[in-house]
Amino acid sequence: MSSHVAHHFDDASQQFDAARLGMWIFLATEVLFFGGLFTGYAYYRTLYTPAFIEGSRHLDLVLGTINTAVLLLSSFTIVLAIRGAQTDNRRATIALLAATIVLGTVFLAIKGYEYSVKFEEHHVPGASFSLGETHDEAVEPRHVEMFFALYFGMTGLHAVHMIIGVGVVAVVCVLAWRGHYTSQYYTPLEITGLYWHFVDVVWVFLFPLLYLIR
Amino acid sequence: MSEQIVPVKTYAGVLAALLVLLVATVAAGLIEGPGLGITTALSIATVKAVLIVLFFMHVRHGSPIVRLAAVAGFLWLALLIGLSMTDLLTRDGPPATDIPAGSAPDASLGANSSPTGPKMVEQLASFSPRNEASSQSLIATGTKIIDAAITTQGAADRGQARAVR
Amino acid sequence: MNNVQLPKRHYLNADYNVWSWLLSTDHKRIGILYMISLTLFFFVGGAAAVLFRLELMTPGGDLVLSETYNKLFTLHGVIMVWFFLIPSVPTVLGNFFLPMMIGARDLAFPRLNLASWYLFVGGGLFTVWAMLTGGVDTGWTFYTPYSSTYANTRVMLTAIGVFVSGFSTILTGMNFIVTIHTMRAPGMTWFRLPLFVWAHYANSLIMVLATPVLAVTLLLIGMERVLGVGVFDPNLGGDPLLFQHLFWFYSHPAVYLMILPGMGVVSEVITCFARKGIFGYTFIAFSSLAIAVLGFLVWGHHMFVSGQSVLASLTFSFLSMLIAVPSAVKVFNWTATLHKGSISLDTPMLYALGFIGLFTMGGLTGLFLATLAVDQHVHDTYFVVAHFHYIMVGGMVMGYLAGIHFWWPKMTGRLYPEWWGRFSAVLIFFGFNLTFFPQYLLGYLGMPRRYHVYPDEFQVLNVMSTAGASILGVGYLIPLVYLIWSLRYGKIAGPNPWQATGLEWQTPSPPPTFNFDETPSVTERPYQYSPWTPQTAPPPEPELAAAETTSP
Amino acid sequence: MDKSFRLFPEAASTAAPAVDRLYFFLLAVSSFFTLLICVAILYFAVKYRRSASFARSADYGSPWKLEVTWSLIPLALTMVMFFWGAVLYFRSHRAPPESAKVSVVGKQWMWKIQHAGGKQEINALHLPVGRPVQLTMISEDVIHSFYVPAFRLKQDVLPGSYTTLWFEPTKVGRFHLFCAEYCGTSHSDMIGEVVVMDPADYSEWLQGGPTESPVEAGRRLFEQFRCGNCHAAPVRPRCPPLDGLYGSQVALSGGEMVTADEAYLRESILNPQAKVVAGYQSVMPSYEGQIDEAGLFELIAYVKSLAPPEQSSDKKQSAPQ
Repeated sequence: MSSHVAHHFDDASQQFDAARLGMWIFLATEVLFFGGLFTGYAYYRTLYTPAFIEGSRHLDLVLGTINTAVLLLSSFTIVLAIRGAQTDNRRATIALLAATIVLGTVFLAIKGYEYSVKFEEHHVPGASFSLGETHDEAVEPRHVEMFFALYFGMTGLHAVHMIIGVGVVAVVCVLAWRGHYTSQYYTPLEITGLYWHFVDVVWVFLFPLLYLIR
Repeated sequence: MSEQIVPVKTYAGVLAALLVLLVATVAAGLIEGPGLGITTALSIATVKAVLIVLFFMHVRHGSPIVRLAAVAGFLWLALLIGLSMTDLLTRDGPPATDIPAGSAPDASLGANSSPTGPKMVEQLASFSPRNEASSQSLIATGTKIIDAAITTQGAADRGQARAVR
Repeated sequence: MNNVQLPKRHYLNADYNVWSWLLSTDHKRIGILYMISLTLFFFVGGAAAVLFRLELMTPGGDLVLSETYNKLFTLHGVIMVWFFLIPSVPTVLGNFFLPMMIGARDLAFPRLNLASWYLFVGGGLFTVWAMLTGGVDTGWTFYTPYSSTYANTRVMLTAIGVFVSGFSTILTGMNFIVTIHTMRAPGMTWFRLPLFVWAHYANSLIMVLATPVLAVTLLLIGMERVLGVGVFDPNLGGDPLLFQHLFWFYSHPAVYLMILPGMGVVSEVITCFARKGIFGYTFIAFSSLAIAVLGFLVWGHHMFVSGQSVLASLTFSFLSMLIAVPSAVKVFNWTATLHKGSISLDTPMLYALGFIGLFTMGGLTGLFLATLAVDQHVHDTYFVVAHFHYIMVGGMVMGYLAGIHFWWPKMTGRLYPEWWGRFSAVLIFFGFNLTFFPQYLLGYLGMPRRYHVYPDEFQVLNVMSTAGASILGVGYLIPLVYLIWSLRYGKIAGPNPWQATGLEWQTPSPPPTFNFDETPSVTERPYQYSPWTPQTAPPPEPELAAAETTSP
Repeated sequence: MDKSFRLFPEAASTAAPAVDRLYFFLLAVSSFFTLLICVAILYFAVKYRRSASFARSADYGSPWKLEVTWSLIPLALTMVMFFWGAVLYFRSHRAPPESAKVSVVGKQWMWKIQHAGGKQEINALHLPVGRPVQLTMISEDVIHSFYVPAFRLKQDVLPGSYTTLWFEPTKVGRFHLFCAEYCGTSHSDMIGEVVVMDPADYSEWLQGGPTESPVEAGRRLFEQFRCGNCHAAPVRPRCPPLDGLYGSQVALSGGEMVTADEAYLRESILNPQAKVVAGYQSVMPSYEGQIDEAGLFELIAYVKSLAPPEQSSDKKQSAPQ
């Protein structure tokens, strides 16, 4: 019996199963947490379709696409990092976790740049919201504002999850460097991976819903 | 640890598939006209999500309960969105007596009018009130059946109401 | 029973200092922590109820101002719903007994369990502070656009408190599900689980799948209220009905959060005091799951007069009718369990039987509200108030008290005074009915809820209700007094004072820190009671207990 | 209003006796099951008390038949409740075409009511007995709910969109009008009365006091806001003409068709860009915040009265009274 097994578990396998199931249940709650916003999106997109299309035109599709690719790549690096632990390849684990952190940070940086552009263009919902001169006159600016409210709500919540994710990956990276994880025990790595992939899955849906309606 | 070790080749294959799908979804979004794009985009997103969940999140080798937990969240989200939209998509409709002559009196059933009439979402078009052939005829049929069943009772009400007067 | 002694070492005396409690990861100690905090919240919420019931003695607004009245019923609702009813049975009895019932040493994630308690108490104290120093007047339902634009009270602070404690609920639910899946003792198959565990499993599903939607809804209110970003307010392009959909997607299942665990307690108590195996075990177990799942499909019955579409109202009315079936199945099975049993009316049994009667009435009046045309009349009247109090107070609080009395000897090692127990159970039953039955009549007469002043002709029934509330208040204080008294002066209970089956009774009372000295293994289905055994002479105590006991 | 103590409310509309009948059916079913359970519990508790001696047996065999029976009976009963309730609900959502029109504006904390003839009242609604009435309701702030217990009907009054409610009073008298949806500090003061009168008394009441019909008031607003500068310009109007608009099908610039109902007219005044008529530019400014809900009702009434010149006789419903 490994020293990593807590007093109330019989063995490492039971502990691993418990941790993984716990994470999956947590992810189910996360689906519904984001789900409230997705419901709002479905609701108002149905009501204000042209305004949503208009709003989507104001987003930067190139940056959105790059960011999607960055996230998909980071999912690949973290899954390989776990594989590194499974095969007792500590160097690979550390390098790949570091790569994941870099990719996550790149994503957040690009997102931050997009936000700052939106600020300059007065696309942030609130008193100073404005669509500028170029918009289609048939749409009501207030409804485009609703699109941006949901855009900032959804991507903001996603970004908060990304920030937490980068932090958690950084912690497990340090622990991996200290040699905590072996093929016998890598539960924290596995559940960190689950979280990271989940955040990726959310983005996979956010990207077409926000950037690709036209 | 009972976890199976998946070959790097599989992971790389999944990544490649994901990136190809990303290109496909952007291309589809740029090419297709309004309306159809969202269906395609969401289908592709679903395929991508399933790939990530099955391979990267190891659900393919997971126990039944893990698979159940993975599905449950999405299923419940579908309930939330589905039943909320059942309301929104069938809500619009002008008040009863304001229907111009010639249209069905049953069109009055959705008594509330939202500030902006809902646009149809293609997949759920059958629920839309604007779609005369579906929702209104559904409600109309329901009304007729029920009316037939209660004619006698309705008559009794009227009679009683007159008697009170 | 005087020869029975407390065990020498148990979870309560394992360690004495404050930190050994505040940093404990022992599920039993955390259960006790929850019990203390819940009791505090219960009496805060109850005090508010007493105040506004006094105000309602007279039709005019002569005791408090409208602002105060509105803050009082909001305080009562928020505290009772989120800081007493939803957590009550799961966090106290579930925490304490769920691991013991399945033969585990602890919950799967003990530190998360402790974190849940901190989130709960933190959120709760924050909310109470916000509501006592400034108050909030939106009602516990936070309907928009009133809450998001018009209310001038501490909506955001209250929402933050509720938001934080929501995560406590989610973590508890997650912990329970994982524990039930992975921590069962050898031989404890799914159909050997006590029904209490089944009820908590179903309950945890709701906790995990509904609560996040409340969290995000409160977040959206915050967005609208603080940042002025329109989501629900029509003046900002929103739709207030979206709020109602999101809110009731959580809050209707939350009603089942308030009743399912109580049903679990009743299943345990009925069998023990009827000395008979439960009737229709499988049906009761699956009806819990059916209630949990169907509970998510019926939220729109809160919206029949809200402007929701007719088709949606029909759908929700139909689905709401279906949920009557699993509820009825449970009631019939409990009643059938009594048939040809060997029934003794001890305090827990009195509460449990009270639960069945009051839940039946609460459940049946739910049908009135699910019936479209009748709901058009009684929606938002005192009929609704009476209905959900029959479920929540008549159901859940009775269930909670049944459970507390049933397991009190196990938790503390001592018996409460039986005569006082029976007396207060009967008093609470009558006080409850006097308080809430007149409210059904008031509701059909048309008195709207949340009214500070009301027309004169409703006074007689309101006075009856207030009189009942004062009896009920006294009824709740009596157990508080004698249970505390029994901690020191109560008779020593011994490991199994009720001769109950179930793993939790096969270990000393109070249990040792890791619950069992040896992991038990299970060989038969639960509730192997036999009515033929003469009950006058208790069966010999298990060896286990005798070995552990010693003189004080 | 009958102020005496009572246990059952007055029934004063055509809907009320029907709802009461359903209620009594529910009451009978509920009482039966409540008594069944309570009597069974008490009987068992006494008969099978621990000290009683009888042949105790716990072997029942398979409970399947019993379980299925007591699942199906409640299911059947609830289906009766569902259909019965649905029938009445349908009826309450289908106003007779001859209903008199009344507009209701809810605001914190009062009801503002205007009759088709222009008579206005606050926190009171005078009606003739025996004639169906349809209310079109909207709120200026939060959600309210229009509730008349004696009519057994209520309907939430929403900000931003119209809801309707119809009933036919059957009894002369004064009845409570409550706001049933919690709406803030003075929620319980947002009450009024519905006064149901003999038709003769009612027409006398209608004569009293100054009235300006909603159409006239609407025309005044129309001129005040100079709507005619665009909508009624004799040569090459910049905005769609309004004559005969109400009730017609309008083609929008996006290619869709909408029915020009009250909701459409209201939206076009407050938010003209949402639905631009095909062939026109979106040049109209929003009038949001400049006209209150009562004014909107009047303006819409005026637009409704603008019949197409050739066939003005068919629009009897929207013509000024």
